[in-house]
Amino acid sequence: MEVTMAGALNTALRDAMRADDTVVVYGEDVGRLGGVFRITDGLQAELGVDRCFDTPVAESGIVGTAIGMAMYGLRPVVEMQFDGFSYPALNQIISHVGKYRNRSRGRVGLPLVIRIPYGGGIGAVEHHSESPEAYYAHTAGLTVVSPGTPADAYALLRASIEHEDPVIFLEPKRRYWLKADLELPVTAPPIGKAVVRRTGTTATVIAYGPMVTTALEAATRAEESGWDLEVVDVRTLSPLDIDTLVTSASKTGRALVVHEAARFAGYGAEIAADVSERAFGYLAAPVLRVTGWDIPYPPAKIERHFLPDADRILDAVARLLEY
Amino acid sequence: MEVTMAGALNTALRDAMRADDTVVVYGEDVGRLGGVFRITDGLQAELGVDRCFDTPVAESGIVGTAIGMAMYGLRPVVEMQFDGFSYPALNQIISHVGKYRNRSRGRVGLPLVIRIPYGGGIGAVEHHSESPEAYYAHTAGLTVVSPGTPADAYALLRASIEHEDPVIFLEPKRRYWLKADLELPVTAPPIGKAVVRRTGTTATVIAYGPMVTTALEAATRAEESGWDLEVVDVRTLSPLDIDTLVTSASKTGRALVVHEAARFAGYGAEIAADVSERAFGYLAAPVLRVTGWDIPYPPAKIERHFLPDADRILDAVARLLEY
Amino acid sequence: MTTDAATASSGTSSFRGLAQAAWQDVAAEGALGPVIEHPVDLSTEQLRSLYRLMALARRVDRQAINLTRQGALGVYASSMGQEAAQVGAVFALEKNDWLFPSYRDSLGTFARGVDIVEILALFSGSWHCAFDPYEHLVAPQATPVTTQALHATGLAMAARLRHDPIVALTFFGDGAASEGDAHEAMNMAGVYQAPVIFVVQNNQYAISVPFRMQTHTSSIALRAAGCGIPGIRLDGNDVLSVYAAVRVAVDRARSGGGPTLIEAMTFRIEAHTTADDQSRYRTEDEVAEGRKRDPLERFLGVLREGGAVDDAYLAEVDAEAEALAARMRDSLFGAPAGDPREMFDHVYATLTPQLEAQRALLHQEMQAAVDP
Amino acid sequence: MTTDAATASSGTSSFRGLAQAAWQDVAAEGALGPVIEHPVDLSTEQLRSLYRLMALARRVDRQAINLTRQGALGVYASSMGQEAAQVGAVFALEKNDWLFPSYRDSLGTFARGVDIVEILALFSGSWHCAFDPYEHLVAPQATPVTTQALHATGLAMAARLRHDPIVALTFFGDGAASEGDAHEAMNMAGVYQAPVIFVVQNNQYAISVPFRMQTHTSSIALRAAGCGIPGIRLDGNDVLSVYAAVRVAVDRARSGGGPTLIEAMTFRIEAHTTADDQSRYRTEDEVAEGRKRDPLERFLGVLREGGAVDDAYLAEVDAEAEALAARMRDSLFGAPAGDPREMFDHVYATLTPQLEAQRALLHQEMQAAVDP
Ligand SMILES: Cc1ncc(C[n+]2csc(CCOP(=O)(O)OP(=O)(O)O)c2C)c(N)n1
Ligand SMILES: Cc1ncc(C[n+]2csc(CCOP(=O)(O)OP(=O)(O)O)c2C)c(N)n1
Ligand SMILES: [Mg+2]
Ligand SMILES: [Mg+2]
Repeated sequence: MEVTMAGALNTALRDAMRADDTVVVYGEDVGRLGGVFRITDGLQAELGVDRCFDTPVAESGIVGTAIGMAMYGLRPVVEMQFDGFSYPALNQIISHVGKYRNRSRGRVGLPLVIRIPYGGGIGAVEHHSESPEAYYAHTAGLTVVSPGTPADAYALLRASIEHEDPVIFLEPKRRYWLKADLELPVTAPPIGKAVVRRTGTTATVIAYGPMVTTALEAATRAEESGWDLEVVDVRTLSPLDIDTLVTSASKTGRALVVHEAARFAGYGAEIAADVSERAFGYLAAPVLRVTGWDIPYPPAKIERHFLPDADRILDAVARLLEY
Repeated sequence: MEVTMAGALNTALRDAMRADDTVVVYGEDVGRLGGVFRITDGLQAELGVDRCFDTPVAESGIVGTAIGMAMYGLRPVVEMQFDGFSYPALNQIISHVGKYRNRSRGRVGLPLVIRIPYGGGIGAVEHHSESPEAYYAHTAGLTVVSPGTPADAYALLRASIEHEDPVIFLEPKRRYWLKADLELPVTAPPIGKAVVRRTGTTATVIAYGPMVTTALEAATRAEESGWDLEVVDVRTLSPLDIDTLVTSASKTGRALVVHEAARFAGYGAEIAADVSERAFGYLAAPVLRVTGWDIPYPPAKIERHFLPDADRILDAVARLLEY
Repeated sequence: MTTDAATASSGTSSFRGLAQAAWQDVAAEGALGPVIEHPVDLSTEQLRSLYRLMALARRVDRQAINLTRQGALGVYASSMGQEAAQVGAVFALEKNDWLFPSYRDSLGTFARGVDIVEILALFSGSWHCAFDPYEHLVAPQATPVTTQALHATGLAMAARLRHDPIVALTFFGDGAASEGDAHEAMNMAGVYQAPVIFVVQNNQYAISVPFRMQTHTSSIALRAAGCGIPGIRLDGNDVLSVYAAVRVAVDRARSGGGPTLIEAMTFRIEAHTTADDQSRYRTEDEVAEGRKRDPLERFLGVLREGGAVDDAYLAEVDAEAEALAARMRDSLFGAPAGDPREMFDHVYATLTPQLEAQRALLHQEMQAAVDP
Repeated sequence: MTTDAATASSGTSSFRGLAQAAWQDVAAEGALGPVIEHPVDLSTEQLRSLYRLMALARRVDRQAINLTRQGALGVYASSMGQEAAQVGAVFALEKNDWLFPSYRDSLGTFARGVDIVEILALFSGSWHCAFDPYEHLVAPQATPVTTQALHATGLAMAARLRHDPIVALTFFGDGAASEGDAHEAMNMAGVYQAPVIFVVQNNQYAISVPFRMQTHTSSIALRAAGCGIPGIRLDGNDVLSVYAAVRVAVDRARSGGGPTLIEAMTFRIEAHTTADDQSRYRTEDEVAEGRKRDPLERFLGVLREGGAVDDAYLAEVDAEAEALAARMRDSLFGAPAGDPREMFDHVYATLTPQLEAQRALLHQEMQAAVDP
């Protein structure tokens, strides 16, 4: 049946809560309203206010209390209403969420999930279209996941909730309405595995989250130019499945990484740097980065000129082929 | 005369406050105590409590109020007591400090400086040895500076205070006692310029902040092995003077970047990725990264096994030469 | 070794010194005083302009909602029902004072004299903040809740350091008051006796979350005591009380008396934004109840009773309101997006080499788009 | 359009409805009640063990300072003068309750039963937290101030959700109370009626910053009213008052009555840490004054008066304290650093391929170091 990414996420939460009564969902407006994107729709009605509840407007408080809940033995799944509003929680995330297991010599793990709708393309006002993945990916102790398809949205969220370590779960909000023909529950490769979405020979396009769709679109259009692109979906930003990326890049000899976030010191730099190092000698061209510009996210009316699209990807492929 | 980096910073603040009465210094314990590292020692006594004052323990409050002060027309220079305690201010820094000029269509610039003693090697407890530069460097709108020498400490801090845009000023705390023979005031290349500290031909070592000293030490030791290393001091992490780095790397054909911060999605990834792209064809080996491990900063007794040292750099040089 | 203490409490020592403790309890009830009446010293002229601003604000708000339905705006956060709180507070400011509004406070920003079309750029998506903050001394409307309270505090601290007799007023909501920044702002304002006024519009909701689930306290104004600053709680739908109380706070701040926290009890009549579906979390009856306390109707009633306005004046205001609404429609409909390349121009005071290069890339992309 | 309002206040409307405002003022004085006496129900046995813990804590603290001077510890944050606040509060907890201490609360952690040598690993730099938090239900001592208050609140929320009759107690300081997290924790605890007790040790200083410069309020306890939770202010150097008040709060929380904020007025006799030079910000006289209110001396005095202890018992405690001090010296002096490779082992539940590779690199470096 047809499932949207939003529907898959909602079902994943419901199934996880039914399967394990230690799973607790909370955040701003996730209860009665079902979340501003309705990802938690119906959970409070079905599982009760003790399992899914609203919070005051206090992100540090939401994440900080989730740490205590996880210490107690629950599996909190909290929502940051938008990417830009996860920043007030950064101190709790960097100073504690990522460090607690290590600090306590392995005795206190924190099985919690922080869900963050992220990225642009929905015509929102400032602070509602941020791509903060680099901040999280650079923070040791965190597991950072971002699904690019409805199936992965379900499978990876279920896996994240069952994960023994804290997961930053980045939901590509502009793809919430992306549809797929699925029967839920669906399984998928585990956290920590990248997946080749399309095999090809001309060049490797590495993407994640919202850009997976864009990369596949570019690959389809590339055929007109006689280019056969391989598309790799990163899925887990940290820990990164570098081997799958290097294997693909070594095979095609050309690779680029695409993301919405600003380029400078962005997540793509890690992929470009590590692939360049490990595939050195197999690369006919440098690893290129196709990204948003090094500026604050622009106003809605001009955001499409910020966001990487198939054209920008294909321009980069053309440059890859000039080497 | 002999000047320590701490002394140079203290003199820079004093000279800036004397030269411009809109410069205001505040933060936790910066007044009567003169700061836990004494960088603000004597400023309150000389310039008065209206020019240098203590704050409550509230980093978001310190940075948030600095924004308002800068809007008013002052030039606040605030101190985050330690790297790990700059995180509560991240929301104000990412959501406002970096975005205000752009948000207001260029009408409201924020000439403020956020001083952060950073990095390890001083035997401190947890949260006092963080290297957060990647978080700041990835944030558009910020200017990120880190001196590696007493002379730069003075000149770059003066330049940062005079800068029209907000500056994250990262002070390598383990080098506070690093000495140099100087007459203050001293001038130096402006913000945005990297500097070649040592010319060489074997390979390029790119460093900043605390690692500049370590890189130079490695270069000296490298002579024993007959290696002639070129050492480039980045000085300004953002905006980065990539040309100077690419020129050096293209010349030597081999380059590595060194920093204390964790490697994964760290600042070194940007340098490695961009140098790999721009110097492609001139590089005999991939750009290597010599960094801290991808773990939370370890306890004091074993921190030396985390921190990059001359040995780790020389191992990497040897690997560079194997290609 | 701690358990025995908790259990057996037998054989308590007979010696008084070993059987006695002492402490002070905090009695919240004690803190909130009775409702006290205060005189208002507005001339008929002023009362009329106060009404005029509220009436224009109401029309502007309705028009913004319509323009959103018609697609001229992407989204809009209505202040319907909060006109008294926003306009009344702003009315107490002097020309050189500063206002730090949030996304909710378009009407307060309008009352400050900022052009409504420029205000709505935030919601049309043409630019984050289109007006010049230095022209009317109004900061960009903040989206991350409560963050602006610290900016207002900082600006007020600066004014005090420079012996400049101005004040800063900031608006935030009952939900925003739960953020740590609210506490840090009020506490620092108290420490430095900064001339800043915190006006909390308690409109009973934070999107879908009702006030009683936002905090366990009966009044946000009580937080003033925790920071050692004056606190006031009032009917935010009574524009004269809002004006008069804010005026007291403004005068106190200006004369070196420091900050004040004012909780204005009001009600958000419309949905949180045009994108919100309030039927999911509150009944029409509840909203209907709220409408009954309409601050504009209420003020108009008193003005009529007091003979401060006549039909001629009201007709004048109506006409002005309609003209304003028409201008909004004309200016915001199909307003062209600005030049996308401008997105690079204000990141730094001077364009960096990186941004210059990226700007050129975007330029190429745009060229390629017109003639592929 | 706003200025005319501010200026000319002539010709005020004569109509009452247009010349009248009304509001409620917050009267901080009203909130803080009088000092009231309460009975304490401790048996002589319990009084003795309370004293014993305080006396041992005092010795442990002094020894830790010495060990720092001698280099066995890198730094230490002394609690000298705060034994009553820390030990008295912990004494009111049951076995299954949780404690969330800060770097300052080594003595409270010790009173909870955690081995002092393991506690001091934090300061010797052998590991961030060496003790098992689940053994005595004590969280690692938090270094970023106030962050632990939210962890305690979350754990208490979880206990309430699971109908588990336990409570969480967290300590933080007068400076820490200025952080936004303090407000978010107390407000959320109120909303969910979480069984958590916030014990603020107001020791008058945040490193060099005196309480009067930390906030403009006379009492942090007043913040309880702002979150709608019970608040208590007491003499933190009177161990019986600390114990009894915390006990009241613990019992209330355990029976579903929600959180309590307790401000324990005390004094930090030593410097902020062994690395701090307090002569830069306070006089010896001030510290001498503080010493006079020594909580241990004071309690001992009452115990003697009440005949609850005799010289034999005191000698016993002294001996135990000396033995403890000796064990600290023996265990902490030249304690070997652990295996550096362990730094990789607890980052994730299972070692990632990346970390395995990096662990191998470190292993090589260490091998090369022993035989280059
Ligand atoms: C820091 C932050 N967190 C979350 C949000 C998302 N958000 C927008 S409005 C809102 C509710 C705010 O309620 P309140 O403060 O009462 O203001 P109101 O909308 O009622 O005027 C929330 C949670 C935000 N804008 N900023
Ligand atoms: C978030 C954070 N900011 C700053 C610091 C640095 N710091 C350590 S102790 C301290 C003062 C805390 O004072 P208080 O809360 O009164 O506790 P006390 O030390 O007096 O027990 C500061 C500012 C910190 N540890 N955490
Ligand atoms: Mg509200
Ligand atoms: Mg203190």
